[in-house]
Amino acid sequence: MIQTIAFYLFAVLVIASAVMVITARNPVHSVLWLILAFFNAAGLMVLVGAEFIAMLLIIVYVGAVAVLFLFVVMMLDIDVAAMRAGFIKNAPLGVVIALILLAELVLGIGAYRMGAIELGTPMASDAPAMVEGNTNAIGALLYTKYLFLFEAAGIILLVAMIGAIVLTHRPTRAKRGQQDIGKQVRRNPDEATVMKQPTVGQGVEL
Amino acid sequence: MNSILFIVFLPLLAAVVAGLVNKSAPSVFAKSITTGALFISCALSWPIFLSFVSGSAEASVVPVLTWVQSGALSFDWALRVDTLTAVMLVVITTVSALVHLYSWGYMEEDPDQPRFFAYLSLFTFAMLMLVTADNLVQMFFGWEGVGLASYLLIGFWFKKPSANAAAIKAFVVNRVGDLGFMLGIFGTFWVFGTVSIPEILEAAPGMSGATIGFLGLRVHTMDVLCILLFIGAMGKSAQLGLHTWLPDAMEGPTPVSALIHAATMVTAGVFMVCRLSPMFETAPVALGMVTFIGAATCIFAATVGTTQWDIKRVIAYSTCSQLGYMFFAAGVGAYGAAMFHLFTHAFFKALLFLGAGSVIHAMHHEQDMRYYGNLRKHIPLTFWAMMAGTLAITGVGIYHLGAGFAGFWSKDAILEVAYGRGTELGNFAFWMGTLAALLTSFYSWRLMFLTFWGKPRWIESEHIQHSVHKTPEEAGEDTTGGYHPHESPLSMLIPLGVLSVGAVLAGQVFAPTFLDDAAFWGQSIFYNEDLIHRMHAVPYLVKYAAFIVMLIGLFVAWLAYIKDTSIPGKAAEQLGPVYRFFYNKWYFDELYHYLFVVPAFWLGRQFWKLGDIGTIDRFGPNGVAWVIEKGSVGAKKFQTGYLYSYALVMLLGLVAAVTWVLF
Amino acid sequence: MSYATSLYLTGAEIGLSVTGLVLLLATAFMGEKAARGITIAAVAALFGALFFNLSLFDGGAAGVAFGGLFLADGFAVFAKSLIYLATIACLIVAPRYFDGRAEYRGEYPVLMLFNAVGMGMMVSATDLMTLYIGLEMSSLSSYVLASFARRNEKSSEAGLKYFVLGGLASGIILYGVSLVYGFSGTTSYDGIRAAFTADFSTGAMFGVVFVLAGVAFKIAAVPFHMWTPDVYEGAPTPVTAFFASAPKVAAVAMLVRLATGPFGGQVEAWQQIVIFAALASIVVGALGAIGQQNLKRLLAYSSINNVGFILIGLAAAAPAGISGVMVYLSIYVFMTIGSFVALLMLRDAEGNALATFDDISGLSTTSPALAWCLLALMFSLAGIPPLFGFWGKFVVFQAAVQADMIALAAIGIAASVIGAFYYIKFIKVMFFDEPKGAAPAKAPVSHWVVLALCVAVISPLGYLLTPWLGNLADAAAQALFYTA
Amino acid sequence: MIGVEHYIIVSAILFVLGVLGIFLNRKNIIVILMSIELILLAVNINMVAFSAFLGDLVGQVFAMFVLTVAAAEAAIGLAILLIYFRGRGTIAVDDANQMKG
Amino acid sequence: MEFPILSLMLAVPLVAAIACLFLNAPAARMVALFATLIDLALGILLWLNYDIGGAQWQFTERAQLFAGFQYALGIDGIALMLIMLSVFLMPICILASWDSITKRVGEYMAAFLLMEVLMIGVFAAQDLFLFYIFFEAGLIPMYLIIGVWGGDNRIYASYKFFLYTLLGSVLMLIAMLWMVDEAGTSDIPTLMQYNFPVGAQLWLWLAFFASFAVKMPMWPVHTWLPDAHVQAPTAGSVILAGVLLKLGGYGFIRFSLPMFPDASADLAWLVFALSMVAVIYTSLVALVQQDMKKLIAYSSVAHMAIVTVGLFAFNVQGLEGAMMVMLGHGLVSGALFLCVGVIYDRLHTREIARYGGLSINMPKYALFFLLFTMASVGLPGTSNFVGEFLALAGIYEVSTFVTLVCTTGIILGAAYMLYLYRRVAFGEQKNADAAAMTDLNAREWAMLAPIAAAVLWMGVYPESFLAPMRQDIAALETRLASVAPRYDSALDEGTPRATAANYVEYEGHEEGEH
Repeated sequence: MIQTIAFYLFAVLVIASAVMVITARNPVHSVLWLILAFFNAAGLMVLVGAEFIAMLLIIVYVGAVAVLFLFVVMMLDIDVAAMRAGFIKNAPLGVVIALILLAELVLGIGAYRMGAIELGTPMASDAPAMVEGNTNAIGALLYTKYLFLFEAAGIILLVAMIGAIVLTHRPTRAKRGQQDIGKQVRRNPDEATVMKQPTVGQGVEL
Repeated sequence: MNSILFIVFLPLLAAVVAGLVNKSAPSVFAKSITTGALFISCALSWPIFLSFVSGSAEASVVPVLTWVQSGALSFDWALRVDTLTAVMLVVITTVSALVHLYSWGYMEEDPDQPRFFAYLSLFTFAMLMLVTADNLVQMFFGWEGVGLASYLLIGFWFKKPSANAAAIKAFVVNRVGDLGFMLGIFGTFWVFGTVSIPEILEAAPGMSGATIGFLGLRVHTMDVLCILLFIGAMGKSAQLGLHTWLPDAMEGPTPVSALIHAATMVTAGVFMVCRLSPMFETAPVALGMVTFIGAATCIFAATVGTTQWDIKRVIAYSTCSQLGYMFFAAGVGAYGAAMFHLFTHAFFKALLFLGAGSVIHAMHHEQDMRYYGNLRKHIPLTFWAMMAGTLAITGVGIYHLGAGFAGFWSKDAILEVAYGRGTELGNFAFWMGTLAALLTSFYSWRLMFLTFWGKPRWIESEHIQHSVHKTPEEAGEDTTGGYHPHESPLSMLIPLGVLSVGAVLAGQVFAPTFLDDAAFWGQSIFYNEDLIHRMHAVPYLVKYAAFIVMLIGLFVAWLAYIKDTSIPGKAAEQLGPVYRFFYNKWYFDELYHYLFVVPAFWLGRQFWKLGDIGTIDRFGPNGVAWVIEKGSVGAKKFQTGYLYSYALVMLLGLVAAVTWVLF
Repeated sequence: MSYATSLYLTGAEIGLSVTGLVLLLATAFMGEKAARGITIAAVAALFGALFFNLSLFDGGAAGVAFGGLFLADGFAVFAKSLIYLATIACLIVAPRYFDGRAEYRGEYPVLMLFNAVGMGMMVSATDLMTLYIGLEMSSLSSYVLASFARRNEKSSEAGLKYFVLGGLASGIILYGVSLVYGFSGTTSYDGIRAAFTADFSTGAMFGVVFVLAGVAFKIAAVPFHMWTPDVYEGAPTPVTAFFASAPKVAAVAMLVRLATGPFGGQVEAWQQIVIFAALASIVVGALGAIGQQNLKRLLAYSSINNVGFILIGLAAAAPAGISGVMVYLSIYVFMTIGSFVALLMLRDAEGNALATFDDISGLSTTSPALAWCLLALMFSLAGIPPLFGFWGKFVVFQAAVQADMIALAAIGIAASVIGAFYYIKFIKVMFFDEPKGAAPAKAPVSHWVVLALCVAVISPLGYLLTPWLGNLADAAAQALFYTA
Repeated sequence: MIGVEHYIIVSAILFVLGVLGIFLNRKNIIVILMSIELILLAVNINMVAFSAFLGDLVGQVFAMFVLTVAAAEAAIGLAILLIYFRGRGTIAVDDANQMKG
Repeated sequence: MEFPILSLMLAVPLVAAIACLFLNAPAARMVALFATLIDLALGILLWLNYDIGGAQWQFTERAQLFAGFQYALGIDGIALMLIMLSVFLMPICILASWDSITKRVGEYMAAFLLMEVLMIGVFAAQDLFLFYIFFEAGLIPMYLIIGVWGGDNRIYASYKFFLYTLLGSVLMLIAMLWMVDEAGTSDIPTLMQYNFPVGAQLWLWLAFFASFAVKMPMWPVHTWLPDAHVQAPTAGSVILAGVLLKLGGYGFIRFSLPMFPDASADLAWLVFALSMVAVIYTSLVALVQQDMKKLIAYSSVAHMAIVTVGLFAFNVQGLEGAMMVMLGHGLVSGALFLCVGVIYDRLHTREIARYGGLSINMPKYALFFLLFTMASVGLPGTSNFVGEFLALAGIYEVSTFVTLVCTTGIILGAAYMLYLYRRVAFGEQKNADAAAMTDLNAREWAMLAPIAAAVLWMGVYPESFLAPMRQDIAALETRLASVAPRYDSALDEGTPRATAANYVEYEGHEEGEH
């Protein structure tokens, strides 16, 4: 019973915050709503016993991704007031189509037509017992069978890193007022000053 | 008999040599080579003819070359010589040789003489091919060949727009006939399985009861074939309906008119009907048509001939009319008579044309008879030649004396046989023929009187004005304008003389042979012995009918053009509509102009502008291009550049796919 | 299945990854000056991978690696060879493109290498998870590459659009994958195929559709093509050449494997969709291209158009069709790389790209060799014999006809005439029009070499390859249907 | 009792919201990036729910990879957004149409 | 393995074409002329060695290529004649372009030589797909020839030409694929004897028809032709009219008829209907043209309609006639375009009204022009007559109505051709510049004289041309015999009448004596 209540609480909240994400005028608010949505989704996952993923969701998404969003939003210094409000001109059409999709998904996949969903049968070999704890089990799978993909995922992160850097990193260029300490240190009075004896009425050639 | 090869191909050789050498040699070269070739041909032809007359020759075929073999349809180049061919050979080679000679004088001043002589020889070659044809296709070759030569010669003075128009008209109208001819050949081939004339003629009687499908109808086989072939003959022989080209063809030099448009080419139709006579004899309806068209043409052309002023046109309509005689003679079954008239007509009509040419030559290329008059004194030799011709054409002769000019023998025989045939159509033809004989006499004498009698009216002519550099006002009383017509040179007079002899004697000499001698014709035509007997058995009134109407015609002409020259004007006024109807050639040209020429050009323009450009291109390639262009503009607009619309399209696709699989 | 075997089978990927890492270090330490050397090293590595890969094929060592995550069969080898070749070509021409812009950096070849790794995983994937990882590895590096000319507003906009829509597509694929997983109980291809047999639930069907829709985005099939023109136009030209070739091969190969493998039991679920996408791609690609002035954009639409023909082969859902797809892809790679390299060479003396029709009008007089090469390429793209492009269309349509999809073939080939319209416009501009713009500057030898190679392949000489190519493609197709 | 269908529905709604977020938004691109995160979240919920109800851990492993990739995607997305902003000085969706047609 | 003369005929121009691309103008001209002359010589050799009445397919060469497709060449009499036509016209085309093409000569010559390769290839191909490749590839050089060296509106014309014909032929490819799939071979001789299901034949026939009708061109898909002709350079028009149009007819006789006899019989009405319209329609359109080339182009459409009716007559005469029309028209229309080219080179206009009275200053030219005009009109003794006569004779067996309508073409043909000739060669010399034009030079003589000779030869002794084809046509007729249409001109012999029509009985005595 409590599980049901919790489910509906999380479900309603996750949907509500998702709606807010896409409708909030201020992107900062959107990010915050997104964080809320993640939290609630994590809750949903906990409900079915996937605590590792739930935690990961919070750590990675909230801790990293959402913060990154927030950071960028603030860094970009967007003039929120100048943001154009409103929807695109084909919005009603889009909404209708989205709703059709939703209806099809719900009716097609959901159980309301057939009574109960018949999920596939997992292949025996691929389904380690879920007794020893979610985290352990995932770890066991991840570092054995999916090692290859795990490494590949690492490369994806590397690619993302390279990408982010190569795109945003601005090569340092000598700018006005930039110090070159070594040069300053090497400087000595002999080179720095020149003695001249200018005759009257004539300029100095430096 | 291999001389036939020389007869036929010498003119071709001469034509090619003369044509290719053209102006690179003095024109006398071309002239002599072509004329020489023709005289040789002529000299070789007469013995053949005479051997047939004497009955010593047999029909023969000289094969030359394979032409086409396509399945069952095969025809070769071959030269067939039989009586019918022999008759045509002498007519063609003789007239042609004389015309060549005549042209030496007539074309003296023309810069393009080699070309002219080459054309003339080419024509002769084609005509000879036509008459020696052993199969229908070779006949068609000659048929078209003479058409080409005719086209070239009519348009010889190609700077004259009227000459060009006439040339094209001649060719195209002939092509209408050729359409029939070709269809006839096709039909004949599919019925008989051959186009060889002897084989067809042999098999024809067996098909006399056959029926065949034509344009979805079920018709009598031989009738439809013969009618189709006859349409070809109509075109070439300028019969009513397809006659319009012949008068216009007078745009060509006069020797051409004499050779092609009087003596030879236009008689090809008659020749063809005679050649195929056994076939026509199986087709009563077709023969009825031949008779009717012949009779109708005969009277039609004669009516028009009475009103024309151009001397050559009068003779041209006369030709048309005389061809009508030949056709209805053939139509009633007297092929020998038709051929006989063809034979005599060749002499006297060529004579008339050449005589007219001589007059025109003398009158500084003025052709309008209104500006002639009193030429009898100035060009007496021409006058006498013309007189011989006129006597021949009007059929002067006394039955009971057994003497007459050429036309008397042949024309009277035709009228008699038409009467003797005894059918309604035969009678119709007889009456039309008799009436036409009256008119023939009238317009022939009218021509003579206007030209050779009366006062000179020369100064009215622009040609004469040019020559004497005077206007009628300056000339004053002297209606000659000081112009002195000169008799033609010898080269022109010799042919006139020779032909005069022919015009006078041809009938007298050859009548028994052509009309009564079944053995002479042999198998070359359908010889209807009984009909000839009935011809001879007609009442005397019929036999004298032609002579009587000739006298009436002569009298009326004398009355109108010698006695009281105001009569023609008054008559024209009194009979206004009829006169104009005749004068304007029954309005055939106008009718055809508005019926065919104008619509053809109009349709062509409509098809082009509205059809090709306006419809096919517009809705076809250009339309598709337009749709595609609109599509591409649409595709460009669709590609808005906005992220959300791209996403929307993706979603649309997704939803569509989901919906598709769901239902 | 020992790890050693697995490592051996994934040797190309591992080798490329390691090289990538090493080169990354090198570029980090040596800076921009080393970029050219790093490129050469990367090319060498790709060649190594190519040959290693081919050796797998020769040995017939089609084997499963990592417990069913990864398959090195004839099909994968074929596709990867193409991918590596295309990547090599795009790498060779890249440095000179960035010359004078000071934007070329060592990261470029590194990203290309990782991209190649990702693509290799895509085509070798026999598990949805491998597929996803490979796809993302390739996609993410592609996003970066698209916006590599970062000071160029168009480039960054291209990257942005590519990223957002790519992200959406990934989301769609993933959602589909999740459904497939849920309704089959497994992510392995074999398992899915086994599960998707008799009672095929609606949810599973949705999964299939979602996955295919997402993949359609990757191959730029209509209606998931909208990103293509913009991204192709905005991205630096060598990157565009790359996008139009290697990732397309990878995505098509992935699609083919998916469609015939895990979803092979449910042909009727996707066949109609593929047919629609094929025809729509042909028509929309052609229509879109007709209105273009910008050459890159035109080629982008042309690639959409070509995808349509590829999908016709897939729609046949038979070994012959798949073989046709592979042959088409091979020829397409040469045509498309040749075209883009030719575009790369179209630069005036100042280094500005000659990007529009106006710029290249009368090219046949100002630069005849280049114009003739482009002529051959365009006629080949239009599928006019005797150029080799015809062969691609031929095999594809042959497969469709053999599968009794005559209406599809007829409509498809008729629509190809629309496509011919803009290809011949290209030729018209070069050959029939008078020169307006500046003559292109002398192009570097490396470009010429790549172009000449491509033109040689798509010329009638290419037919000499057909026996070899046909056998390879047949073998590749057979591999798919054998495992299935 | 909460069945898998409940989770599926929640995830479907989230997915659709994410999609809506992408194309309804004309304000700024960051929200679009967040919408993508929402879609991935929906996928993850699906994965985890299926995994749990199937009693099969693969789904959770998959979800982990999705998470990883999502993080990488966010990084690259934001990087691209940054350079876009540097070039244009705006992140309004409406302005991102230099290329079209 | 006998000497691969066909391959050699393909190789010579191909090599020369490649060489021309790299040569300067004078050298390219010489190379092109030399190569085409070699090919002509090879062609004559081919003809001389052709064994009339021997095997149906001679000079066969076969090499397996891949996937069941083969490099298969070989000719029968029909192909031989068309190859002869191609190799005969090519040197003339090169000569025609000698002076008039001044820009990018090497590329031009290469395009032409390539054309020659493809034309010979089309006629010699024995493999369905090899045929298609040659057939389709011809678009490329022709597109360039029209587009690069064409007239003012060349872009439109080249597009139209290219896309129209491409659309026509792609559907044929699908049909070919199906056929090969069905019959299991792409070997043309085998396919010619293969009996496709009657139901499928209809579609296959239509697909092939789409291609050949456009190529032919038949009404209403003919509109590309006038544009292409008008804009193409002279030699381009010559090749287009002389050989490329023949591909359609060749296609019908090689594919549609023997491979789909039932469908051909079923759809013959369609061919007849379109052809009848074409004869009347395009002839009338030709009548009102102001542009010489356009006029001749429209006349080509009308002439080609005779070819199609002849082909679908299903009898020997029709088929042989159609072939002869194709050969004759190839020569004559080519020659007419050359005639136009001769004066176009001098005055740079094709407008009829700008000329006039050319007989005066160019008598030799006028003579040639006259000869070709007459040949076009179908005057007996020239090439076109034999063909038209046979074709129309053939169709008479099937339908008198069709014959009647199509035969009107000879009237209309005479009208528009003579009208053209009159306006160009006859009449007054209206324009000083036209009057000042010089007569034919030696090069132009060399172009026109051989064609003139061939035209006359074909008209007088067509046996040379019919004989090689006879056996093949007979084989085709045998193949078609079972489906030949019922004749509307069927004969019912009936009972002959006993007497002649003008039979009279002479009963009495003679009343008069002559």
